Amino acid sequence: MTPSPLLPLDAEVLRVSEESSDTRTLVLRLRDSSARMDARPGQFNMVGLPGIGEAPITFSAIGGDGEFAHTIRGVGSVTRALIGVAPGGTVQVRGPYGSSWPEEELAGRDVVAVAGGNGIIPLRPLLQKMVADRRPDGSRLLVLYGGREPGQLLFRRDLDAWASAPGVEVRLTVDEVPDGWKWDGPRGVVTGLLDHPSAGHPAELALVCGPELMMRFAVRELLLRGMRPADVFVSLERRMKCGIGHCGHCQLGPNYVCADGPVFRYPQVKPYPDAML
Amino acid sequence: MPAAFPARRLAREDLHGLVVRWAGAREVVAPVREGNEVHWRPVTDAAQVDWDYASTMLPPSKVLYKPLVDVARFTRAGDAVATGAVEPDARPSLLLAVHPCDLHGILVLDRTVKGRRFVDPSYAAWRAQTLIVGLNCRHVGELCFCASFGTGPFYSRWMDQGPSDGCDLLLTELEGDCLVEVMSRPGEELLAGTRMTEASETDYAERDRLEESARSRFKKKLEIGGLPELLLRNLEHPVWERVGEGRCLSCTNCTMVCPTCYCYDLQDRSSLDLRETVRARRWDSCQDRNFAAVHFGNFRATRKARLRQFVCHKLSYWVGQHGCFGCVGCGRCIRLCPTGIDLAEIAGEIRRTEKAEDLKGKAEG
Amino acid sequence: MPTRRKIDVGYLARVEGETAIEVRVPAPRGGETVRLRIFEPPRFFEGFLVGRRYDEVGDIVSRICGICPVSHMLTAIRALENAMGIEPSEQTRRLRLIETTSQVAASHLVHLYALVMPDHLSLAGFPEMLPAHGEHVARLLRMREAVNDLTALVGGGRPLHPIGTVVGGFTRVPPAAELAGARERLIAIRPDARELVRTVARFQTPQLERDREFVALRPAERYSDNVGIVASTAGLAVAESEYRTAIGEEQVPYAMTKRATLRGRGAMMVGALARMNLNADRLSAPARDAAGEAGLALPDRNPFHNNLAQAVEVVQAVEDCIELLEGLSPRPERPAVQPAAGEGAAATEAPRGLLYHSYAVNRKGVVERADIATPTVHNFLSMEEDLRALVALLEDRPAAEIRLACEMLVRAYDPCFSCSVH
Amino acid sequence: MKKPRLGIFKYSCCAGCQFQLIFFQRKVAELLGAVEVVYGRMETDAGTPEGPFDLALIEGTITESWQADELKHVRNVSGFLVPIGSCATNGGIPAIKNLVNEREVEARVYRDLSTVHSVRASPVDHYVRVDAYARGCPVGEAEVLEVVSGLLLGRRPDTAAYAVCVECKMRGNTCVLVSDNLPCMGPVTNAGCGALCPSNGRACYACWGPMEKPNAPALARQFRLMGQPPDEIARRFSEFGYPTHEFQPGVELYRE
Ligand SMILES: Cc1cc2nc3c(=O)[nH]c(=O)nc-3n(C[C@H](O)[C@H](O)[C@H](O)COP(=O)(O)OP(=O)(O)OC[C@H]3O[C@@H](n4cnc5c(N)ncnc54)[C@H](O)[C@@H]3O)c2cc1C
Ligand code: SF4
Ligand code: SF4
Ligand code: SF4
Repeated sequence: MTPSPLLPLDAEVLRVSEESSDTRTLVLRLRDSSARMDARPGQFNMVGLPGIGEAPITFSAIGGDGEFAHTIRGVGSVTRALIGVAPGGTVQVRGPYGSSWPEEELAGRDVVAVAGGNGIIPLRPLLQKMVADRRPDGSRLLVLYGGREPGQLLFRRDLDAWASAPGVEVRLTVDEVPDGWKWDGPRGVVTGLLDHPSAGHPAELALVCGPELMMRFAVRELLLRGMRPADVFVSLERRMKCGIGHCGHCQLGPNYVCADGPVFRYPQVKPYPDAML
Repeated sequence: MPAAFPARRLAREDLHGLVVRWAGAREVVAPVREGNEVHWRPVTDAAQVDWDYASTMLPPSKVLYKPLVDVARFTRAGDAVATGAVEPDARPSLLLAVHPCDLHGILVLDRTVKGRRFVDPSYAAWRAQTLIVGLNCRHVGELCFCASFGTGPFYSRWMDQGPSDGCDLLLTELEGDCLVEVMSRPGEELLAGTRMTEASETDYAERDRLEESARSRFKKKLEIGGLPELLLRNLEHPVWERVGEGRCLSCTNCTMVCPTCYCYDLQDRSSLDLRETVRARRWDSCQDRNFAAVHFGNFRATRKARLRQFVCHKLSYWVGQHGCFGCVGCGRCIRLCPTGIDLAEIAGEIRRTEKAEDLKGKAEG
Repeated sequence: MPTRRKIDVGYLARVEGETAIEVRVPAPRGGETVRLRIFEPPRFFEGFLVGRRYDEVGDIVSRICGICPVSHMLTAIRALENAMGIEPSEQTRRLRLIETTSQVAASHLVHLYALVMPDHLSLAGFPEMLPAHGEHVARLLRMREAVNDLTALVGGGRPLHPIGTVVGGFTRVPPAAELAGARERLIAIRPDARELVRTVARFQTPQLERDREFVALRPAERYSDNVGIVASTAGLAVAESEYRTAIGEEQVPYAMTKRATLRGRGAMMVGALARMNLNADRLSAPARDAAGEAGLALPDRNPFHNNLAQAVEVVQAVEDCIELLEGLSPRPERPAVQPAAGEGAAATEAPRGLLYHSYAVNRKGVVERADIATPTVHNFLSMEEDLRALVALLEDRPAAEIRLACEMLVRAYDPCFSCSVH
Repeated sequence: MKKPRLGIFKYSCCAGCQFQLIFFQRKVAELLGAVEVVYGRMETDAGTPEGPFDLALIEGTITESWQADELKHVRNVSGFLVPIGSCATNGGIPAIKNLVNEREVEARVYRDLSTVHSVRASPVDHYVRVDAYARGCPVGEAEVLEVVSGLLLGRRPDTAAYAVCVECKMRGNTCVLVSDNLPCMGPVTNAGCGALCPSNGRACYACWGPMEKPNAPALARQFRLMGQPPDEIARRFSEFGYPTHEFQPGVELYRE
């Protein structure tokens, strides 16, 4: 008999940290020590709770020691329940699923990562790795990240650390600054950062993730600056029930976002309707 | 390639005897007329079978791809939750008198939920436990256009994709008798112990004549050459808006009755003491309003977008996705659409517009 | 000399619908000691049925009442059939009788267990019964499963607002095997029904003998049927088409329910006790046995004993259905209806008693006039008179006791205020 | 775990939904065991309508202004408020009267109208925010269980939000609209009943009320093509859910 691909595994919540008012990071480890969670940056798990359901959640950290993390924004039934689980508790995971960022293509190339809002989450493990590798080839990494307001920018400690690494530049922007917050950085949408003088060099490879409308403008801007469409990668969000290319919810043209994506080369998704890209 | 098993000629009465025998060993499911409709229902003898049916309401592929299937069980005891698998409830069955379009429907469904990296356990189990007896089709319905795809009216390989295990036996009704082509070893076993004569050249000739005659009776046609690209070029054609908003009810009947549609939803149901939870998959449809909704919006909030998804998936995207069309030309989505929306007609309209524009372009240029 | 007292129940619990009981002792000048202030909001069925077509009426009037929907549905359907000159088949009549009889049992069950029994267990309500009186609850659930499933099986799809019961017959008849299965399950609950009678017989109730006319249908032969003569213990006997010559109704200023009276004679009581007083000769042996064992001596004039009569009727209903289901193997029949202009009336026995519907339709079968009188409309005056008698009987007792007794008396009637203010 | 405090409120209706809760549905004991019935006049003498409630279930249409006032109060003292049944979710049968002049309807029933204070019949969400809908006429068993278990689990109830046709196909019924030419309301009606009517050989009459954003005019036009007279089409769209903007276009199209 075929084993069911929809059966989840139990994962223990080791630590929980608050990232913003509605977003928390859960550091997890599979309870079954013989099982492995070998994920690549950009991939995702179906994370869930019995009785509540499952949601696709990307990896925000992938440790070599069997620990992995999911950073989750509570927007609905499943995500709100997940961020309510305390350390010691259990969540259920299936995965890893989907495509990953093009790690093999990064070597020796200048990379720009453009993230909006929670779109920084799937980029984090990759950026972590790229910074740790210190880009020995001298290539540059530019991280552009925008959020609605300063309190919504995730992973500020990481961003600060990355900014001080050689060959890495991090630029942040917010739409608005509520009373009581200090902010000397630029304001406005993240695509505005592409206009910034220090972002002036043409990147060779772009990694884009965020709300789809933001991605649309970012991709346009990058192409206007002369990037080849095939060098632009986007990570898409769609409704997903199974995560394994069966339930059909995530389909975009001939693509299953869960199986062929979520990370796509831009030309793979460009021709199809019902996307904001 | 020579057939692995010889074809036979079988008298009608002997076929009836076979059905009774098969029904003794496994559940035989066949087209049965109920009022104005034909349904797949268990039968115990051949007289219950509607051998002359044109089409059934649900396709036989959806006898195998069940509407509601439990996929996991969770049992809570204190803080601990035990996760349990659900064994598929498949039993030995036999689908009898399946028309070629529907045989292809099963083959297409195989590709989507069985032939990929992950396998749907329930479908795979039913598929494995079910023998299939095909029936070449002599009843060309008003809305049938399988000939356009090569998926009917008689069964043969299609776009290099049809493996020979589309069915185990293939029947053709000849004058009085029946030609039985044996497609597999289980098929051969189904015939064991039956008095039959080996089929002759004349039998084959008669079969070919019947096929020709059926083929010539199709009224409905869909030109498939360049179809996937044609639709991609016309994603903003006015037909989507006109038909989608004007006639589509979002009732999802088109997808529910389509032999190749596979979409499902997952839902958790818990007992009131919260001890037991069952997670089940349930047929879902791209025509449903909430199908493509996420927390920041709905990718297909309009009927126009949803209708376009259905038609373009079947006639365009599917080719890139699974290497074949998602439509086998059975005509069900047209017949069972309460307002008669016709995907072939939509494609035809788009082609006509392009041709007219081409002509206009040529005349002007 | 009793002091001036005001004993009100603001919103009577554990009855169907919304009503208040106002007790003034002695009576205010120009008023009465007791009034049933029925504040259930009117829905105007008789008003908006005008303009609806005959094939919707059953589904619409079913929503007059959530506990006797089948009665409303079938009474309306029969009235429309009378209006349009349609004769249902013998098979349809038999199936309909099973449908109403199973619903009578269901209605009595929910009333006796959920609405009445808590009073006798000194509990506030039905949810409170669950932990301590699991045995009663289990018996209720067993019985209701068998009778509700039967109503659904015959009526179509669900016991509450079934969907297969239409003018002319049924959209689908149940397979013989399922009917046989339902019969087996009724046989299995016979002991439960009998035990219910014993339980109700133990209820302590005031001795309130009331000399009053009881009205019920007198069927041609059975204890109960969907057709019969409107009869009374004082010799009334009119055909359903003549109902309005015998019974009138009037609006009262303090209640949305209209109050029916026997023309020239005054109050009447309808319901289980009335049926039993009139048709005791037709009871089945097990029902007669149960009544005897419970000490129900017929005719009985204590309105509180309506509950005991209901319990005995559960036994009767189970026996009736078992008999009606015996060997039943309905053939498929599709109702074919040709609308025609006309007027028609029908009276049936709902669980709570006599129910009357009458319609005038035009040639397209569209309703032009509707007239509906429910059991609680018939009982309204009787309830008030009984309450007055009860208050007089208990005059010297503490207010709390009088209040509880009044509540219990109203509950004994099993009034349905939603129904009555249709 | 503390049991959620439940309040049950009845407005203009047949009380069938409450009977569903305490009598007809198969999980009566489980349901009453999972909650504390703090207020419910048909169930118990105890308790007051003052609340607070974790869950308030509302049955009935709002047809008098005191009901709207009380409803607003209930909203204020309740965590979750869920209308149960067609009367409360879409106006149901009592809302048929909205089609006709109010006084005219009333005068057909009562001679003295001085004690009648009826207003336009409206569903609960016309007056207050609701957290979910438990549809049906009577309210569906599965709907009730899903609303309560969803609340216990702290998630939004996952009740059916699609056309009756989905369930009809899942049951493998003959489509009475297509095959038998009956004016079936299934394509515009919210599922949950399990396609009861088509399963029993009749056309759905929309007792569960409209689904979200149905294409009522398209179905009404189809009925016309199928030979239904205009007044009959208007009636079909006004039996359940006339006050809703979902079904009004179906009525307006063919109302003389
Ligand atoms: C590949 C991928 C990776 C992702 N990674 C992450 C990640 O790392 N972190 C993260 O936080 N998110 C991530 N997401 C997004 C995340 O999956 C969604 O936020 C999540 O699925 C929402 O599920 P839910 O059950 O919490 O919300 P739902 O309950 O489904 O609700 C979502 C929203 O829709 C509304 N809604 C849904 N259904 C209804 C209805 N019937 N009626 C009314 N309103 C309704 C809700 O109110 C809410 O606003 C990812 C998505 C994808 C596809
Ligand atoms: S069957 Fe017809 S009306 Fe229904 S969703 Fe499909 S195309 Fe639309
Ligand atoms: S019978 Fe009605 S509910 Fe069923 S599929 Fe046809 S139109 Fe839809
Ligand atoms: S099919 Fe329609 S009318 Fe019939 S029960 Fe279901 S929702 Fe009600």
